[in-house]
Amino acid sequence: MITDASPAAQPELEPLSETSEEQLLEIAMGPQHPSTHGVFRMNVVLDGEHVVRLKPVFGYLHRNHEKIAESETYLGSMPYTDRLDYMCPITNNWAYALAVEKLAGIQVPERAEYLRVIVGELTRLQNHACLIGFLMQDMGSSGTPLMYAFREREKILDLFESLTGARMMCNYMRFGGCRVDMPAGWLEQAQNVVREFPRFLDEYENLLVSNEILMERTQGVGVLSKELAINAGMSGPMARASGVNYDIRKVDKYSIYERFAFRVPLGAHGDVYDRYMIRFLEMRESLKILNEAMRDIPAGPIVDPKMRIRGFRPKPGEAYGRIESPKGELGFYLISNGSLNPYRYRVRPPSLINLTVLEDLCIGQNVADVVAILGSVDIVLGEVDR
Amino acid sequence: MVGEGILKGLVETARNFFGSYVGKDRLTTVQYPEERLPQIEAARSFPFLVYDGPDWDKGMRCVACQICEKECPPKCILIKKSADKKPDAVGKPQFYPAVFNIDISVCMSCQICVEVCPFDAIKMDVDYDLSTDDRFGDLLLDKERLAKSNEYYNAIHPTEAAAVDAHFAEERAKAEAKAKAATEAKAAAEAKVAPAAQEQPVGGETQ
Amino acid sequence: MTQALDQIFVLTKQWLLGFVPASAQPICSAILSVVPVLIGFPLLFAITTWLERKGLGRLQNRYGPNRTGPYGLFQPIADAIKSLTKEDIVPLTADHTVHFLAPVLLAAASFLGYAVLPIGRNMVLVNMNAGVLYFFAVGSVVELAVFMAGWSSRSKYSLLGAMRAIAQMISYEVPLVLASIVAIMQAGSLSTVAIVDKQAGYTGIWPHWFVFTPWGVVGFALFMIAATAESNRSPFDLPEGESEIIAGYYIEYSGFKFALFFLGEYLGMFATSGMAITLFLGGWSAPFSFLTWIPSYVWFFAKLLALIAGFIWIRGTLPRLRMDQLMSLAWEFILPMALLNMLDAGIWHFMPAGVLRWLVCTAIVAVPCVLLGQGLKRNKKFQVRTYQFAK
Amino acid sequence: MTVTFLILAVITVAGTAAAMGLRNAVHCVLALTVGFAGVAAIYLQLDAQFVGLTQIMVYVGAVAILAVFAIMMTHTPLPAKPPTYSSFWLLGSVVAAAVFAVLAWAICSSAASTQGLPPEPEVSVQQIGDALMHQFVLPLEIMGLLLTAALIGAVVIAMDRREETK
Repeated sequence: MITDASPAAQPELEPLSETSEEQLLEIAMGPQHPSTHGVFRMNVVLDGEHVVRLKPVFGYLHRNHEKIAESETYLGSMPYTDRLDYMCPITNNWAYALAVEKLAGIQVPERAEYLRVIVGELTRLQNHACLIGFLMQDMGSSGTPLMYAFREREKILDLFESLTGARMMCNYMRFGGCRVDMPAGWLEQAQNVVREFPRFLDEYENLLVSNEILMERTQGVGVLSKELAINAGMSGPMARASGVNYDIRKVDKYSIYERFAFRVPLGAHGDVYDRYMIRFLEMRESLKILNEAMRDIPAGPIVDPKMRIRGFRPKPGEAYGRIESPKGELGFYLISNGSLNPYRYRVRPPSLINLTVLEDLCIGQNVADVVAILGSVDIVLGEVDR
Repeated sequence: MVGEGILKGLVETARNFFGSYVGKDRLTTVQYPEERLPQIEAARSFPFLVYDGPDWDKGMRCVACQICEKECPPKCILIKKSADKKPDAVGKPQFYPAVFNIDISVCMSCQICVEVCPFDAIKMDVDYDLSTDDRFGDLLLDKERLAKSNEYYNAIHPTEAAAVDAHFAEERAKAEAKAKAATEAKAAAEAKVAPAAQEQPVGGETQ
Repeated sequence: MTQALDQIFVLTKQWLLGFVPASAQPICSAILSVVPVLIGFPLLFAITTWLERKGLGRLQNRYGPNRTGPYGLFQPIADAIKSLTKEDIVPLTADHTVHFLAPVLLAAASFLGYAVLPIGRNMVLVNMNAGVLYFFAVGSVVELAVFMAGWSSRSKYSLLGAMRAIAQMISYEVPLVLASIVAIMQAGSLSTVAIVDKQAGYTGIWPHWFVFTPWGVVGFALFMIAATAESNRSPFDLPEGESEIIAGYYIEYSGFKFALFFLGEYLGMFATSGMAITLFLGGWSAPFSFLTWIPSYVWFFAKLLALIAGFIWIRGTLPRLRMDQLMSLAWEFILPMALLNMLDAGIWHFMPAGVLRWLVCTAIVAVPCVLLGQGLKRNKKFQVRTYQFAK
Repeated sequence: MTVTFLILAVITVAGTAAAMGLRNAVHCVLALTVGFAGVAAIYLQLDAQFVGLTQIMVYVGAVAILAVFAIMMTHTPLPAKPPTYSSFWLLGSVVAAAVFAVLAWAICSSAASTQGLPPEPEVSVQQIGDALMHQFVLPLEIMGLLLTAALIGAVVIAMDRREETK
């Protein structure tokens, strides 16, 4: 059950302390705060250092993405999707392309599917690596793991740049395929990065996994029960850390994911430690997918030859395309009325839905834990506020 | 034993500390103004207009069709079509943009204008160290500042530019062949029926 | 020659004093002793900020500052200019007097501890009978300055930070003092000079430092943990935990007052490190008997820099503890170990020298340390987990 | 009466007077701390190092912090505009005068002021330690036991409350 911040819900929180209302301290964490991952605010009511109530306030980064998309052409929204979850633009492109392909019934050539899987999993690698770094940063380890993560992310961003022309705002997918093919030597370069990546993961694990301070800080903190995870619509690593076996790559078998042998790690406790360990394990699985995909990639066209770039009008209808983005279920819901612009355009952002349980996770915890819990949810405000 | 994990972490950071002095793979920072990464061919920053030949105004490939203006997602392009026609690089009379402005404070470098242009007239630049102290004037690029030569385009995007040039050469050859055929046909027609020659269309203009 | 080099500062001071009349000599002597400390340690602070930024940079695979001067060496100067020219913002609702006095008191109190630190042979400002006691007494003044800063800013974050800081400093003062008691017991004096003198001898080439005994190494480790907490260094930097309460008690300070806080903090760190050196690492004495020709003050600063490097290394590696964990570490682990360590030092004192003494004393501290650690770990129920995969 | 003593005495008296006169509770505590520090400095000036340093440690380091902690925890709002003088000022000054008279009489009739000062004994920390460990070992141990009991009692009470709140 998600507790709302209405007055009716407060009496059951009262037993935490004997102190009266006046003894409580209300602080606003954010929108200017170093560890809210963007312009996000939490109105936290504290008893001593324990959280009694927490009210997330967002919308500071609202850019009217969905409404703008309704006045753009279908293709015109593609570069805007880059800016939703700016840590992983390519998976955003992918989810949107998938939705439009469903709407218009477009087939994607084999080679393009492989390319999509490769860049998608590379995105997952860099997102998870950075997330763990940010989490440690929030716990005060002066940025060392974050810098190691950035060092590796840089190599992946270099790959993105030489493939798509931009490091972050890739704008790579097109309806029915991808925009450009790999340049010469790109595949070897990517294989190199993937080959080197496990070394970094070992380094990362040495630094973090068995660290006593880290275990003490994260184990048993911010526990999300399996029931709450299901009821609140959690997805991605957040749900899997609570033991919910829900990975859209397995559930929907979208694209060509059924061809690859990869496993889905599940947590048993649903605490912050599980959430970040699940991401470690997922990176290892992503590497397996990448290795297989790079070995098997066929030659061929990269985009459906029937697709025209201008004047694209899908037939009237609706479609919901979703993928397993690094943060969870990223879905685009589109209604077409046969014109150049979508009639309705809606994003299901994983960060926003995963953020809804924040108060449940934080109540009774310490201020320091709030920061760690928020970090483990993995939010990007570009996606939360849209 | 307590402290084992902490010691492991300390060893790891120490390895990185010394590793950053010996190996380039750990210390990946590029000292930017002194060192630069090699230019990536696919890179893109802001759009520019390609012209052929020595004169930027004469050789502009843009024919003011206004497709990019329509397709641009953030609507940062402003084009005003000319009233008259001017011969382009090939010598064909074409419309040309009387005004072509791009507000690069609005442009988001998405490259859609490049993809939709049927005349290969607008391309992406790779110049990234841009800055100005004029917030309004300098960020609004006009036709003159947007114009870059085809040689420049060839230098920054060699593979792509070669394909475009080949395509143009093919087109031009086709046009010339057609023109030749037309003149020959005309000559033949003239030889046959001299009075009818005035009604013949001029070769190459039929496109 | 080496003798002269070792005593060069003492001799210079005496030579300079010869120029002033006898009646003015005490005051001139005091000035001549104090001024070098007032200049030297802030200079060390400047070097340390550079070292820390460079060192942390390398730990994190970065270059660190390298734009100001060769190897970024002028970075502290640039920082100083920046903090001096920045606007000094005082919140409207702040208690202006107290807000102003807090950084001044903090910086002043941080300097007081240096009075009893023997920096070299015959180089101590005051050879006080109760030197160690004095050191801890003036150390407690810092808490008051921290409270003043936190309270006068009228900011909720700074109040939280001040509360954390005071709770932490009080909790760790006890283990800090208890950990240092072993050295005092062994030396039989509270005077820092006497403690260093006690450690000055050599067996073969090895020095008689207290750290080379079972109780000494435990005492040193406990002292360093407590000192890290006392000086608010990572992983005990909760009072300023920048990712949680942003900067804690000095969140509302800017410009030069902020720099004063920084200075005070680093001076506190140097002072406690200096005390650790005095108590356990033989003060200014050389680590091997054949190295005694190097001047004593060089050794003191070498040891100080080594400890600072350790602080930087730890800062670059470890995440921060939480308040309750910090407290439980102090009261459940460090305090019992410190008490046990005192017992151990007593036993060491009364047992005849030999292998047996070593074995017994090592066992007395090592076994409970492991058991206590394991017990706490089991009690807290944290472990490295294994994970299942969905079929 | 040396100049140093005079300065210290002025600081001490001014500090304690300010502690009584100031309206803001925190300012009072800070002023009182100045008084404590002044007293400690007087002790040190009299070469009583142990007492002086203990005064700093206990009063400046602990008592003052305890007081500010108490103020911070209760965080009472500042009184809007308190009256400058209490309405019982007459009664108050009578009581103060009486206390002063009694103290003055006691000091004037004490042995120290009638017979002049005895020669200052040289007391080092070592001697204090020896005295505590030999002559006064039983009182010391009893005190220690009492304080330990108090400490354990405080811990038990605190732990009990935490159990309840859980």
